[in-house]
Amino acid sequence: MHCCETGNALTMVAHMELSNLFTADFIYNLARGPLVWISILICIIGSIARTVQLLSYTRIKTIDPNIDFSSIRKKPPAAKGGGLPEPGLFAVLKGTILGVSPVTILVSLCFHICLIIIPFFLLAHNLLIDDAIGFSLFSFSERFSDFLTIIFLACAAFFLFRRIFLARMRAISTFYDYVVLFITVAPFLTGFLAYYQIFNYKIVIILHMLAGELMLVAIPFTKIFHMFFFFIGRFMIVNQHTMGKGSRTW
Amino acid sequence: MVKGKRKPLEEIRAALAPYNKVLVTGCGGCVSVCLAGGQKEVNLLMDDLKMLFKQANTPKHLKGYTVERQCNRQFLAELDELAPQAECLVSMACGAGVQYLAERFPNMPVFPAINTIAIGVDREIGIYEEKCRACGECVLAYTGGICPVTRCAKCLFNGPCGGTNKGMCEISNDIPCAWYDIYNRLKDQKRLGDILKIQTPMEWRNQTQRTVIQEGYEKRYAGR
Amino acid sequence: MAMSTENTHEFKSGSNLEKILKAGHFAFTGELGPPRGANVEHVIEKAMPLKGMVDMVNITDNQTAMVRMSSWAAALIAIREGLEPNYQMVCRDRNRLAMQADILGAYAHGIRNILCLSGDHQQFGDHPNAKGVFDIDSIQLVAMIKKMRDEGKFLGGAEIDGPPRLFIGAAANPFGDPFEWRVYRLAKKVQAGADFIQTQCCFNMTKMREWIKQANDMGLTEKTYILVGVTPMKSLGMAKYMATKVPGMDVPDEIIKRIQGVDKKKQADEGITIACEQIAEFKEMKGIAGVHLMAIEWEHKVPEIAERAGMLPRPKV
Amino acid sequence: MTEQKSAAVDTAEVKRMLDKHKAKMKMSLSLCAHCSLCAESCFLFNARNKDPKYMPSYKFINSIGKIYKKKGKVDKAMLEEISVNAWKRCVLCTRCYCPFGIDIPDMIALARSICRSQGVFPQYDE
Repeated sequence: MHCCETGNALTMVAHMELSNLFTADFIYNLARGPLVWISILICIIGSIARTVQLLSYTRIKTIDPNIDFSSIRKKPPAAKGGGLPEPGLFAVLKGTILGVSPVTILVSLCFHICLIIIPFFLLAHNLLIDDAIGFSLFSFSERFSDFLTIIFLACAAFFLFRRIFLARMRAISTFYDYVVLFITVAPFLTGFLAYYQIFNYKIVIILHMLAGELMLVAIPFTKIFHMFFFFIGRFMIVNQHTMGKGSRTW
Repeated sequence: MVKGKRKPLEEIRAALAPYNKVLVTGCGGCVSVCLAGGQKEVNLLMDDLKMLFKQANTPKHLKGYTVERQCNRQFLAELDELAPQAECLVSMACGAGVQYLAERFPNMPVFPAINTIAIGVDREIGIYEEKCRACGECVLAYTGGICPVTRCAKCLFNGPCGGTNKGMCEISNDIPCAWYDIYNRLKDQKRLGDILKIQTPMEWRNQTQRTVIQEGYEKRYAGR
Repeated sequence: MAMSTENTHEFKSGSNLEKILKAGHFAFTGELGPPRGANVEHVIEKAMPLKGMVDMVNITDNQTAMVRMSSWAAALIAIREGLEPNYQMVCRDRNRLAMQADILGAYAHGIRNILCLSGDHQQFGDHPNAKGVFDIDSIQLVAMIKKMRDEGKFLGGAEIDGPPRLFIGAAANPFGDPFEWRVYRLAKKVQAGADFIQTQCCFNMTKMREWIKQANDMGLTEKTYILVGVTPMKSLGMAKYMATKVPGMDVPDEIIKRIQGVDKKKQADEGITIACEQIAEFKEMKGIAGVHLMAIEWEHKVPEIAERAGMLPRPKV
Repeated sequence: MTEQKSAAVDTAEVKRMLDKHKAKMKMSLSLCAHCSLCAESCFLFNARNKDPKYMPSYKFINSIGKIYKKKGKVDKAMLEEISVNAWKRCVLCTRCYCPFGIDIPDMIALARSICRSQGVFPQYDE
């Protein structure tokens, strides 16, 4: 079905006259039609390819066969046990990254949750998806989506300020980091402006679509790929801080 | 950290005599800090050996490579390519490093170039002093932070023997008596009560090989 | 060494020394170093002059970390020759398993006294690079034997089939430093279960008096029998050697001066005189239960010293 | 190899070492979000008054990251500079935390190996 739609759009492009090529209408149609499909395809295929590539760099991890686990189980390895009470939840949290940088982690959590759910459950998007494929996900109320977007933008602002004002962030920040942040935030910012019809709606909505498509294309090929790498790096590849039993190694 | 001292050159030379291609592996960890087995010492040892073999008219192909720590599998992996090219390996790591290296290349002869001396401290630049024998059952709490296992020649747990000699150990006038020091330190801290109690026989825990699994990692290795 | 059942209940061990001390007699013990070889004649030769002169003879255990005939073996010869041995055991050469095994064996063969020592460091001896065991220390050894005897249990906790009933001794050195700690170390040994104490060779009477006073004040002399070590100087050379070369030994200048003051031929005699004077004082001193005579390589002089010190005849109990 | 003592850097050798570990290194460098959440997990960072130069990410970006960026074409001075980040600011305790599981110590160890191969390493008796 994708191919079919894309095919039609391309035929449409082919039959257009050159003079029309750079008008707003043309770009609008292009961004609304073929570019959406192209960028989604690039995003999916690119992400799969990069995931496969990443996994191909790793291999199944084997535990050192020379460890005698039976002997370890039989006797206490070091001195006698202390019998301390189990540490409370607060004490456990204190040692984790959530305890060390709670604000950053919570903001980051909100940021990423909003980033994922807003586009999928936005009413306007779902109407378009329904138009295109005759099926759509459930939608949030417009007010709720609006609220989430504000939260998202606030989180993004927090990140931006952090990068600008924190010495430790400045020490490792490059222009690229700002670009990535911009690519991520742009669709939401333009979408927000478009919803409230601030500035020229037509231009803003075109920018919104282009920004969204740019982000989709960017996902597999920029640092934004960390959204996949996170799960591979923390759950599959074994390291000091693996969550669960990592089974692969570099 | 672990303290070591290089073996006599003659001993190393004799061990290498039958081999033509030798890889001298250094360790960037503890033995590097105590100037016994780091990259610099690898270079020195190779220079010395080269000269010896040249003099004896038996030149050999010597290569040196220093890894960050020979007690770590990840760092040892760096030798995977280089090691099989040699006929034998010389390890300038502590005993732990030598064994781990030998375990990684089980078909290769591995010779130690270091005598592992102690777990110790940097008393002065170039002066290292043993401080711990890793007995596995630390008693420092009641001995004023002075280890009777390491410092007392007779490993006494209940006070100085009859041989104390003006605060020195009976085995040498140059060695301070551990218990004399323990007594004085606890006296100053008004904690003599700690050594008035009879300390029951030590439960030695260094008589079998010991392995530690960090609590946080127990789950990861559970069921193996 | 056959005991009646009543006796074994009345006494901890029923050894001659224990009976003498319990009866309130002033004890007099001697010392015998086993030979560096299997020469039994040599042991007998050394044992002969001690017979009837002392209540008990210490059989040293690889003294000064030199290999000698094992202490228990020489002790058995001593029993055969009519002496009561005091089996010395050092912590240097055995771990807790070997110690308990030897204790059982020694008791089975009629040894009734044991002296628990840390032992001279192996570095002094003829095998300086031997691995010193020092699994447990002398105080822990005392406690271990007490547990074996009184609770009938090994150190590890298992029941003993026939516990060894030994009279447990420990050493004390009132002259080692820190001096103020020495009485506390004695207290620890008493607490651990030492029935009797034999001290290091005493030359410094001032320190000895002070130490005994402290022990009396702490009530230790009521809980244990203290036998003071006395060594007669054979010569000026020996006095000087003891003063400078032997760790933990305290030889005051006046002793050296006294020996220096007499003719060379009479130095040995002067040494014995000093020893006898000391013994005379100890006899009167509160808290001292006897004297341990360490006539180093001078066993044949023991009868003369015993006679001159007024120690004869030895009481029969 | 270590026997080399000349002042010039064998860039071909550096390139070879880089290529050997390229996959992991490239992934780690390109996916580091520069989030600085690793900072507090470094005891040296905490001990050095939270100086950003002791941050694990800073150390790995400014050691192996630099060499990688130059595709191995580094000179002695640059390796000396890198050795500060790789040795003096890191003890390779391997306790650092990365939310993405980037193996920072391994990256720094690789930088050290490259420095070592060119005769740049800490002299503990100086």
